[in-house]
Amino acid sequence: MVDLATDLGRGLVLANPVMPASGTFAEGLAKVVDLNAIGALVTKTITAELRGGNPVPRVSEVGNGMLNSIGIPSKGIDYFLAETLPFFRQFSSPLIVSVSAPSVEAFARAAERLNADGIAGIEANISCPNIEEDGKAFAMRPSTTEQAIAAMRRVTDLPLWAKLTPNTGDIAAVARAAEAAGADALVVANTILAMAIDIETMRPTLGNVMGGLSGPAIKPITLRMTYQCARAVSIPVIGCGGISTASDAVEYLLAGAGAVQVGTATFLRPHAMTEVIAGIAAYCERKGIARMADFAGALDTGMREPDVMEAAQ
Amino acid sequence: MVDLATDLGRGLVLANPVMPASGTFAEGLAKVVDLNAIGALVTKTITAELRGGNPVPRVSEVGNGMLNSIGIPSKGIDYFLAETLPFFRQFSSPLIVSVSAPSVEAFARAAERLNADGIAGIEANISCPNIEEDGKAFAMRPSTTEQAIAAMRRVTDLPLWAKLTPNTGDIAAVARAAEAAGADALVVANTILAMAIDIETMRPTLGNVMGGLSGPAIKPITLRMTYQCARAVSIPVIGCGGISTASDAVEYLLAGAGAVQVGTATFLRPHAMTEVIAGIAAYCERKGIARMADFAGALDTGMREPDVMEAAQ
Amino acid sequence: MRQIRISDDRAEPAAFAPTVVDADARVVANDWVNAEYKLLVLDAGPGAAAARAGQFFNIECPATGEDQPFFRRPMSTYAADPATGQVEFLYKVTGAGTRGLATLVSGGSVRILGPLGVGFSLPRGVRSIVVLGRGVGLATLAPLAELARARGVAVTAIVSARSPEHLLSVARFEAAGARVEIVLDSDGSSAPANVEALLRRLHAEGRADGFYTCGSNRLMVLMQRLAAELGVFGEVAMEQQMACGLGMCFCCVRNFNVGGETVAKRVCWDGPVFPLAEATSW
Amino acid sequence: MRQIRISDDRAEPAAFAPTVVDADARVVANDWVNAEYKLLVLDAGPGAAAARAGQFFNIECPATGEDQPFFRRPMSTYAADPATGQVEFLYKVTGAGTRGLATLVSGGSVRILGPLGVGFSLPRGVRSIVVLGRGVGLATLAPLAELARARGVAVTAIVSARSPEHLLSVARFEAAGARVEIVLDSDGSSAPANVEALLRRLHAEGRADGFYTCGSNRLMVLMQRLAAELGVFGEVAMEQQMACGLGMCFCCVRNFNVGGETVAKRVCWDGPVFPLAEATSW
Ligand SMILES: Cc1cc2nc3c(=O)[nH]c(=O)nc-3n(C[C@H](O)[C@H](O)[C@H](O)COP(=O)(O)OP(=O)(O)OC[C@H]3O[C@@H](n4cnc5c(N)ncnc54)[C@H](O)[C@@H]3O)c2cc1C
Ligand SMILES: Cc1cc2nc3c(=O)[nH]c(=O)nc-3n(C[C@H](O)[C@H](O)[C@H](O)COP(=O)(O)OP(=O)(O)OC[C@H]3O[C@@H](n4cnc5c(N)ncnc54)[C@H](O)[C@@H]3O)c2cc1C
Ligand SMILES: Cc1cc2nc3c(=O)[nH]c(=O)nc-3n(C[C@H](O)[C@H](O)[C@H](O)COP(=O)(O)O)c2cc1C
Ligand SMILES: Cc1cc2nc3c(=O)[nH]c(=O)nc-3n(C[C@H](O)[C@H](O)[C@H](O)COP(=O)(O)O)c2cc1C
Ligand code: FES
Ligand code: FES
Repeated sequence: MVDLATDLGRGLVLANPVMPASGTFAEGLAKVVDLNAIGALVTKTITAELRGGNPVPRVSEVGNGMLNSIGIPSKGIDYFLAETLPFFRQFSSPLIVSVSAPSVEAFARAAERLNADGIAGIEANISCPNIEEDGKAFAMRPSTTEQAIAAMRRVTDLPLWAKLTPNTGDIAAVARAAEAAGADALVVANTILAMAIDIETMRPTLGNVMGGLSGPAIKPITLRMTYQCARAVSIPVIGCGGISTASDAVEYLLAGAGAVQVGTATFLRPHAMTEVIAGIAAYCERKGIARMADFAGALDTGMREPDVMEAAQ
Repeated sequence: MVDLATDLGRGLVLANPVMPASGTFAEGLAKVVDLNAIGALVTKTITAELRGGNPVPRVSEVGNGMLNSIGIPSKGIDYFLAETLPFFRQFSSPLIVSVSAPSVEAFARAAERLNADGIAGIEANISCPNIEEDGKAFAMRPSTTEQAIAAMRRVTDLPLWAKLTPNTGDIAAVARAAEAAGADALVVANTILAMAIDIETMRPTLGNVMGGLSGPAIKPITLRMTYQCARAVSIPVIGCGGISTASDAVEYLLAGAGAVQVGTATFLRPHAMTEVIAGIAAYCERKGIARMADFAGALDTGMREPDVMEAAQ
Repeated sequence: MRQIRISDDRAEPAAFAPTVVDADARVVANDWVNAEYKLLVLDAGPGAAAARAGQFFNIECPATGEDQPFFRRPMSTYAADPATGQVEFLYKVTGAGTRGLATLVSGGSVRILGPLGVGFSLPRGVRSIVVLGRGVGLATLAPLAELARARGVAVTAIVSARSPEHLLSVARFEAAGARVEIVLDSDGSSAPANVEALLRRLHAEGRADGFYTCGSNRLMVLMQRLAAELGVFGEVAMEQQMACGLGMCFCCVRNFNVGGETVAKRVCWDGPVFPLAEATSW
Repeated sequence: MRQIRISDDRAEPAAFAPTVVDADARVVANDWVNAEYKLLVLDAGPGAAAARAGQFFNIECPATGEDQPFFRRPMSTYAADPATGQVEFLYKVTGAGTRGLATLVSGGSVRILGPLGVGFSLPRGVRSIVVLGRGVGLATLAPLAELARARGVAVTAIVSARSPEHLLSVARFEAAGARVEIVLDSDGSSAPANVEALLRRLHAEGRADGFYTCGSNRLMVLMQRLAAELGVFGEVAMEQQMACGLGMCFCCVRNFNVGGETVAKRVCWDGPVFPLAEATSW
């Protein structure tokens, strides 16, 4: 029997390394899938205040992936604590609450309010605009990442994860900043800013013009970022981006991830997460991997240090 | 009859807006395709000095795209001028020489040497490492982009294009820096740093561990960057990334590109460029677009300013 | 530090019983019913066949050489029989997804998810209803006629179409005991004024204490106005582009007018059937 | 400012005549020849059928539900007849690309690019050759036997295989007038020492003034050593992963030993046939 338990720091040990990506999971999945079988449950990002979302169309299909500009519609933390949290307390899987805010201060206030029973951890969605820094997303720069995470760290003892954005030039530097600020784990990564145009109507396919690309198309990019971050920090990295199958998940585990998040794939196959769990177990059996820790160092890069400079001509 | 001629600045007017992406085109294509029908010819990046490439495997397939870590094997500028240039002078299409160098100084020296008959323009591949800046690619930052382009501008009157990298957090800022330094046009963009792992062998699929992602998978990302750059500068932007069909090319033209480069698609369908040219003409006929300039402003973004911040969670 | 529960801790894992089926269904038939529409009959099992009128399924559409539909496509339940386990869908072959669906052959299989969403209601006081639809909207309304019959509620089906060749589901409504009124673009009878007169007449004759519609904004607006004026109960089945179909992605929102306030609701989760009074024009 | 030519300026556009064909070829047959190999016969036209021994084609492999081969796959010309316009390929069904190829049915079509690369040479002084191959390498060597026959050069084909069931192309070599020597793993006759003895004997008998090989590193190394020792002309057909097949992408490089210096060459452009003396072990 393979032991899939994974230690994500600060006492949070998941029974298996698979969980939903924020914004691709909600109460509805409980009608289809046994949520107790999932490593952890991660909510859609919430904000302290009430927020609407973006104009429709909010999604569109592109080759091997999707664009979304859902935005972060939120009914606020009060609503979350009163209505959503009790629903998820039915399940034994730890609940991670994804939270976002427009300023460092507001991030800290939000984190403080999530010190509630039934919340096992906080995922800071810092890929959102920082109104104090000209609207640039916190996670685009090490400095603003550090500020947001440090402010949250001061007010919570819960496991605190920083979810990074791929829309940055040096994700390893951002990862190190999040670690230095006290993050317990990193989630790598959010969606990649993209767009598509309908050449018949001559309009962008999204109401918001641009949106985030997710799904299989981004996997090689977010896998690379996971690898870079895992080498840059010593806290666990949770890989995310284009994972549809157990094989995809294993690539991330070999790249150094301690766990993975499945997003878009759940829209296409609601059982994607349970299939990935079963498939990882089968792979481990076949390869003689007895426990998650055995993935560390299993990747054979052929003695060579990768030549990053040459890589992307 | 649609007039596909496109003005790329400094007197360089192409008969049509389609050309190969650097590194995906060489003499061999002349055996299959009428090169006189292509808007311009762009060489594989050359360097002043002799260089080897990266270890094999140098390419691998991923869903809807490819990874490459060819590197920049080069026989040097002398060889190029003596052997390669005469070959391309057979053709009427203007020849653009892609060039790279490890320092600002070296970029200028290389540009100077390309003031040769039969060379219609220079494409500066600034997605390469700057040895003076810790190996970070020039195009990752506005400052180093500006230095490299300005140094080349001082020594050449040829049309000078800056080819940007998508591996940066703020491509519009880099685009403005290239414009300020005197670039006549921008090429947006190079490949996206990525990786893949063979879970059976537990090795990266590329000998170099990481490589550049190209092909249809990246189109939504590079299209978005083209749109951002076209809004940020007033020099022409040449769109590049995942263009396989005329429809893809038209998306770029609607996003604000004045021309496009076709890369990976030529490996799969050697006639991709000529098919794209014919398809753009057919689209223009159908939509009543009489000349390339009519594409400007044709995109209908629905009056809304795009909310970039919200776009990518 | 807080106590953290992990999955293994649970005392007694109750057997999990899904209420929405995610399964491969066998294709019984997939034939053209006219030049544009196909009828897909699936052997989907009792769970799926428990779908109620107005509920829908999210269907994985096969990729073909030309088309690579990435999302599933939502399709209204055109028929569902718990006795046989069969579920039917009536669809118009339009784009990538439905072109893919059209390639299914009997004996093959297709991945379906459902039943999903909130279906039609037939409140106790409603004794005779009018269903008004056009095109694909009729696929959604047809099962309502059967539900009404089973509850002893009289049905008038106003079936709108471009021309007689484009008529859909007439036999289906007749078999369900509905009185069918046909209105056509080709002879002008589908004009709003005409449909309005028809609805007023039905109401005057006591044959319309429930209004149901789907598939046309113009007809929805008309019915909404009349329902408000005449004090008739009403529901509308809405469409919006969907990805998950399960209330998770928030892509399928529409604005509704709830007591004067504009509220965004998810069509897949809060609907697809909504109170007629709440709908806003699309 | 320099004068810049644009495409419209050219004086008299000479009609363009491609020397490499990029076209849809009609599938004549695609049948299994044993449990692992299929033979693909295409109606490819005279340009393609002008392929010489050792040249190859880059073939677009159909995507299937399971496999989405992104690159084309290079395949040696197994036969090419300018008279009929037919071209044949012998391939082993292994991975995504060849599984896709295996789905082609006669009457269908497939996109091919070729002939590509540099084929085998038969220098004037060479009067009798030995071709030594295994598995898929035999597909590459078979046309050489026919070329040799046409030039009046005698051929001995040493065909290596795991066991008698795995033997390939024996009849083909015999039909081309070659003397066939079979060596097998199953009876130990394919052991290097045995093959070496056989080659030495053929050379001693004056039946080996040209050595040609493909498909096995072990056999290449052996032939290379003997060719050097015995002063025999030799060529080897190499494989390397390819994308463009046209010398454009530089992915297919291998190192060669050119006069003591290590030189990287593109297998698709400088080869796939190289001087045996230059090959380095892979
Ligand atoms: C609740 C619900 C029930 C439906 N029931 C039926 C039905 O019974 N029969 C039927 O033919 N169609 C039905 N539709 C529409 C159906 O889901 C398809 O969207 C439509 O058939 C066109 O899809 P396509 O893939 O062929 O077109 P494409 O052009 O490939 O569609 C592109 C995208 O737009 C979306 N889209 C296109 N048209 C619509 C639409 N009218 N509504 C929502 N999204 C759309 C698609 O889902 C897809 O995401 C229903 C839609 C909803 C929301
Ligand atoms: C010049 C040349 C001629 C060839 N002729 C033949 C032939 O006549 N018959 C035949 O069966 N095969 C031949 N091959 C190998 C063939 O191109 C395929 O690569 C091989 O059949 C496996 O492909 P696949 O798609 O089934 O496997 P996959 O596992 O899907 O291949 C994955 C990738 O690895 C590459 N690859 C795998 N094996 C090889 C190999 N041996 N050589 C080069 N690249 C490889 C593939 O091209 C592809 O890019 C030839 C290769 C070359 C370079
Ligand atoms: C519809 C949609 C909504 C999303 N909403 C959020 C969100 O609210 N917060 C967040 O951190 N990420 C959000 N994401 C990003 C995902 O969590 C994930 O990082 C991304 O989709 C990449 O993973 P995937 O390729 O598996 O989908 C969203 C993604 C999608 C597709
Ligand atoms: C095999 C390969 C080699 C490349 N070599 C170069 C190069 O030498 N210089 C350069 O500027 N870009 C190079 N590129 C990047 C392409 O020019 C292009 O920017 C990129 O592939 C995206 O376009 P595509 O998706 O159409 O291929 C290379 C790309 C590939 C696939
Ligand atoms: S389709 Fe995902 S929330 Fe409605
Ligand atoms: S396959 Fe592209 S250079 Fe050989």
